[in-house]
Amino acid sequence: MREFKNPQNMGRIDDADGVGTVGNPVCGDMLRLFIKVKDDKIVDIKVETFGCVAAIATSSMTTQMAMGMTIEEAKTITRKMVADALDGLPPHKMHCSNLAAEALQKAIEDYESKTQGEKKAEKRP
Amino acid sequence: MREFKNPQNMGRIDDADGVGTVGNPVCGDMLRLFIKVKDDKIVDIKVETFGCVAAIATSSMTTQMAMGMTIEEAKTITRKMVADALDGLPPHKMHCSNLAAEALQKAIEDYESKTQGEKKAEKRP
Amino acid sequence: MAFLDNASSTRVDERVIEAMLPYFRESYGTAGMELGHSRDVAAMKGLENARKVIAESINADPLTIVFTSGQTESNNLAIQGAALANKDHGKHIITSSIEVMSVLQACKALEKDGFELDILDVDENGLVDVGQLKKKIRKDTILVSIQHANGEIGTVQPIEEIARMTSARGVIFHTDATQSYLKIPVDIQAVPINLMTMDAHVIHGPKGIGALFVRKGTRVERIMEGGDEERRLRPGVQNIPGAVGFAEAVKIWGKDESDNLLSLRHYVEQKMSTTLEDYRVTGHPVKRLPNLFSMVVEQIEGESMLVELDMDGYAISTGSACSSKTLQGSHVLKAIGLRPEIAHGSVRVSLSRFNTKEQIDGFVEALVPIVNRLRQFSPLKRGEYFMAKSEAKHEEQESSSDDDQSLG
Amino acid sequence: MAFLDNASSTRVDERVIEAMLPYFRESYGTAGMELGHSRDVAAMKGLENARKVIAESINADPLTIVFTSGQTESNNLAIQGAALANKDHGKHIITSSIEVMSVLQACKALEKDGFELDILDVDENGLVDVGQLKKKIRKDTILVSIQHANGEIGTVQPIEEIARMTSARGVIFHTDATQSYLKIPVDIQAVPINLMTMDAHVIHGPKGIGALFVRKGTRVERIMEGGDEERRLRPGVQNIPGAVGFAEAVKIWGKDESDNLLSLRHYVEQKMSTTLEDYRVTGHPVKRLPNLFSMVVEQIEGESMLVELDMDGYAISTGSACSSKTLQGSHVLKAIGLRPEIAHGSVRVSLSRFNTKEQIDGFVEALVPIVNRLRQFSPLKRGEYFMAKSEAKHEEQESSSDDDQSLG
Ligand SMILES: Cc1ncc(COP(=O)(O)O)c(C=O)c1O
Ligand SMILES: Cc1ncc(COP(=O)(O)O)c(C=O)c1O
Repeated sequence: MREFKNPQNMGRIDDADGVGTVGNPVCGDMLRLFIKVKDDKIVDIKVETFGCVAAIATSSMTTQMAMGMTIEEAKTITRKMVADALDGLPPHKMHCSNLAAEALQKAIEDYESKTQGEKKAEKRP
Repeated sequence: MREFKNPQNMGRIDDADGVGTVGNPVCGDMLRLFIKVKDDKIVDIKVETFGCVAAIATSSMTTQMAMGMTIEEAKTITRKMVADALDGLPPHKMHCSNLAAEALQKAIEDYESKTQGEKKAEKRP
Repeated sequence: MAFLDNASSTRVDERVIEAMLPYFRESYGTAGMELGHSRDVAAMKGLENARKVIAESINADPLTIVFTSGQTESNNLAIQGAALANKDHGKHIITSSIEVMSVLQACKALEKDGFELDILDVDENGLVDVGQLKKKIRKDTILVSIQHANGEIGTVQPIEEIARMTSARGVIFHTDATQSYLKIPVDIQAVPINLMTMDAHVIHGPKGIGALFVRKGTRVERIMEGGDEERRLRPGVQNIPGAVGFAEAVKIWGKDESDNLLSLRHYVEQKMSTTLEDYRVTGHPVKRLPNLFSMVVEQIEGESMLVELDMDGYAISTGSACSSKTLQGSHVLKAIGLRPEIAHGSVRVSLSRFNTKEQIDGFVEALVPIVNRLRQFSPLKRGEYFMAKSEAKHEEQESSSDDDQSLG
Repeated sequence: MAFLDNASSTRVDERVIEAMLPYFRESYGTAGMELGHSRDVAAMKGLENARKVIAESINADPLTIVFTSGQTESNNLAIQGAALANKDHGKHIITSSIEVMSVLQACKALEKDGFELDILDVDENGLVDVGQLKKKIRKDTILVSIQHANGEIGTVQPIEEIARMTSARGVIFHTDATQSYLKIPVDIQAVPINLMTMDAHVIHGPKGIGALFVRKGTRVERIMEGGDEERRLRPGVQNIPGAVGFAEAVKIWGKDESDNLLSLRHYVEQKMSTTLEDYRVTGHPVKRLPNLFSMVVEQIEGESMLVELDMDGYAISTGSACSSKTLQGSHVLKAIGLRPEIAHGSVRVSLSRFNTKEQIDGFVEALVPIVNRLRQFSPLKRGEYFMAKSEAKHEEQESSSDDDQSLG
């Protein structure tokens, strides 16, 4: 409940290095997660969430966990970790808690695909 | 209820002039009604009743009505009169209230069949 | 006023009323949503705590307790629900002749839907013969429904033995434990009962709430349609104050309460045996509800006694035909072989925590002159109490071809 | 705490509690016997007086009122009971897409028993088209079940017109009047309704008690077996304190109460229209329950609003999928053609006699910042509220083939 009442890192980053979108408002929840990366570390993270209380709470929890982590560390954040940290979500709410971790992984993928492009560009000279 | 709480004329007459028995304890109520007749008038009347409250109350009511009546008057006592006097028996109790009037008519029949025998005997000499 | 009709219903205990009040006044939400507003959450907590209390009282998991509107609904859900859910396995059902109407009629109604029904006889003490039951079980038997204790004569059936036997044969066993619940403890872990009916209003809880224990894995179909409440077995907004009151009644049931009731019943028996003549105790002499004393009083009819006793301030009940709207005498008294005119003289005394020895003294002292007076003007003579079983059968056939006119 | 969820359940009025107490404490008998002891007689009088009060409230004969455990049971008794009793006359049933689950599921369950079902669409205001209903009626139509007023959006159906039309065709008409009862009076002598569902717990009465009006001559079979209680239509010991409480709730319903509720609803509407942006009122603009205001708030989800409002002390409800265990959104909001993401933003405010203008002021003032905050971090942009009906159909098919994973 605390996580829901004062969710952290909600919003958008206009010049994000990676963006991950999951869910579909038609089916229920939808999340869009933004990361800003410097020296392989997540230095800023924000999330837009449409959905139930569990989705908002796990959005907040996931972003707080990931903040400051290296990309490799952030990749290890799983649904389970988030759910455990929030502990005791009703079973039918479990899938909502998956969304934030999924969005984070998608944002990392997005970041990596972009930077790999850049690294290739660097190597070119 | 008054009729039930203090039923009148309950019991038997050992030297009755007429006796009427109706009902069957197997099926429910059973009544045995006794009359003592003098100068064509009912001078004593008693009833034994096995059965529900309505049967006892109508037994009492019927005997009080009949007491002092001539045989011809007593023949006019019907179920309906008794039920009206007790007014407002539940419908499923109506048939209990029939029994006392029926027993009275049977007792009168019994008396008449006996006295007709006697009258014939008187006429004989 | 001494209320000696506690097998019909009981006074709601003040502590039960107290427990319900907050659910009328404050926690009046429904229990539908998981993440509802505070009033719903409070209501749901009340409901789920109540479920836990009921479950613990029979050593069961809370998930196995389904709240219903009472005995009649629990019995119907158990019998109709189990029959319909298991009809692919067979069509044969067994019950006894002294079950309550909701069990007997639910079974008979299933006959119309193609189920086959065996109704077991009982002996003169009201006991089912487990050997006979065993013999009746067929390959296609899906359900046996035998009450724990009878509400009219108090006889307690050997449900442990029945449960073990049916369980070994893969047959679902339902027991209506309305009258015995708490009075004769049942440990659902130790006894393989599949379905068990409970009701609040005979244990100083409110009317309108009961429960059905449904063992995990026992297949039951719901009989009313609607939402997903009560694990989809009983849809609709739950009677939450009722459930909370039910649970409170269970919580306050005393450890010594059954023993106290039994002592009081022994007091009734002793007092009666030294004061009243020509009566006979019905039900099993030993295997009987601790709070139930029933008898037949010779030569007189029960409704008359009931009404006279009521005027003197004592509430009892009777199985006399006169006392029912349909003018049918108690099917239980018939089943134990009592002649109809004897069954008419039935008197049931059922005790509760609110009864005292003084009340019993007063009751018996009031009863004796009533009996004497009614006997005085009874046309019946001292007679035989029992007819032979075969005779009883015969009477039954005769009376079933009679019309209402001849009953009374 | 301001309770604005009175269509779900209501606070039990103190006068209702007072009326019930004597039936817990003193008149705790049952109503089985005609000539019972005093406690039974007192209990029966309480029950029969209650029946009279309910009957008078719809200008009916007391004999036409059957007490049940509530809305779900009344609906099941009406639908299952009428279908089974009249199956020799036909097998066709008609209902609407916005009925409560107990009606919809009872009708659907009958399909498995060989009945045929037509479910009528409603328009974007939630109204049934009587012309369309008329066309659907066949020679073998035996039952039409259309609610009086919808509990989620408040739309009131033209039941007088429907009743006259079905009556002229000899078709049984059932209406679930749970939400409208007392709020929109019905005169059963003037309107040929055959069966009508009522419930106590939404009019400040207790949970666990309801009634079904059954017109004389309308054939209904009972769905639970047992004794002869409630004219054999609903066996079992009656919930007498519940019935007495139900009747008291009816007695104390004020003559001006509906008008007062409507004024308060107008106040909500006005306040909302001057303070909140990007929302849309659902339900019929005029033909609507006096106490019900429902809307969809764009870009955000209802459960979040519900939980935040609850923290601020306001209880509302939502038809959002997130707020149900099955994660199915409201079938009513879908039926009026709302896009799923719009339906997620549903908020229902339902009023009672205990609500005040001050509470409404506080509520709207609490709602606005919540909406603003949630919108701020919503990934959705201001969008279209409605999809074309054909599009809705398509979505429905798609989502029904989805598994749970994809819902949220
Ligand atoms: C007031 C109220 N009662 C009862 C219900 C559930 O009723 P049913 O099980 O008949 O669908 C609802 C569901 O919306 C409701 O709002
Ligand atoms: C205590 C009690 N409850 C309920 C009933 C009626 O129950 P049913 O309708 O299940 O036969 C009886 C009838 O004997 C009873 O004694």
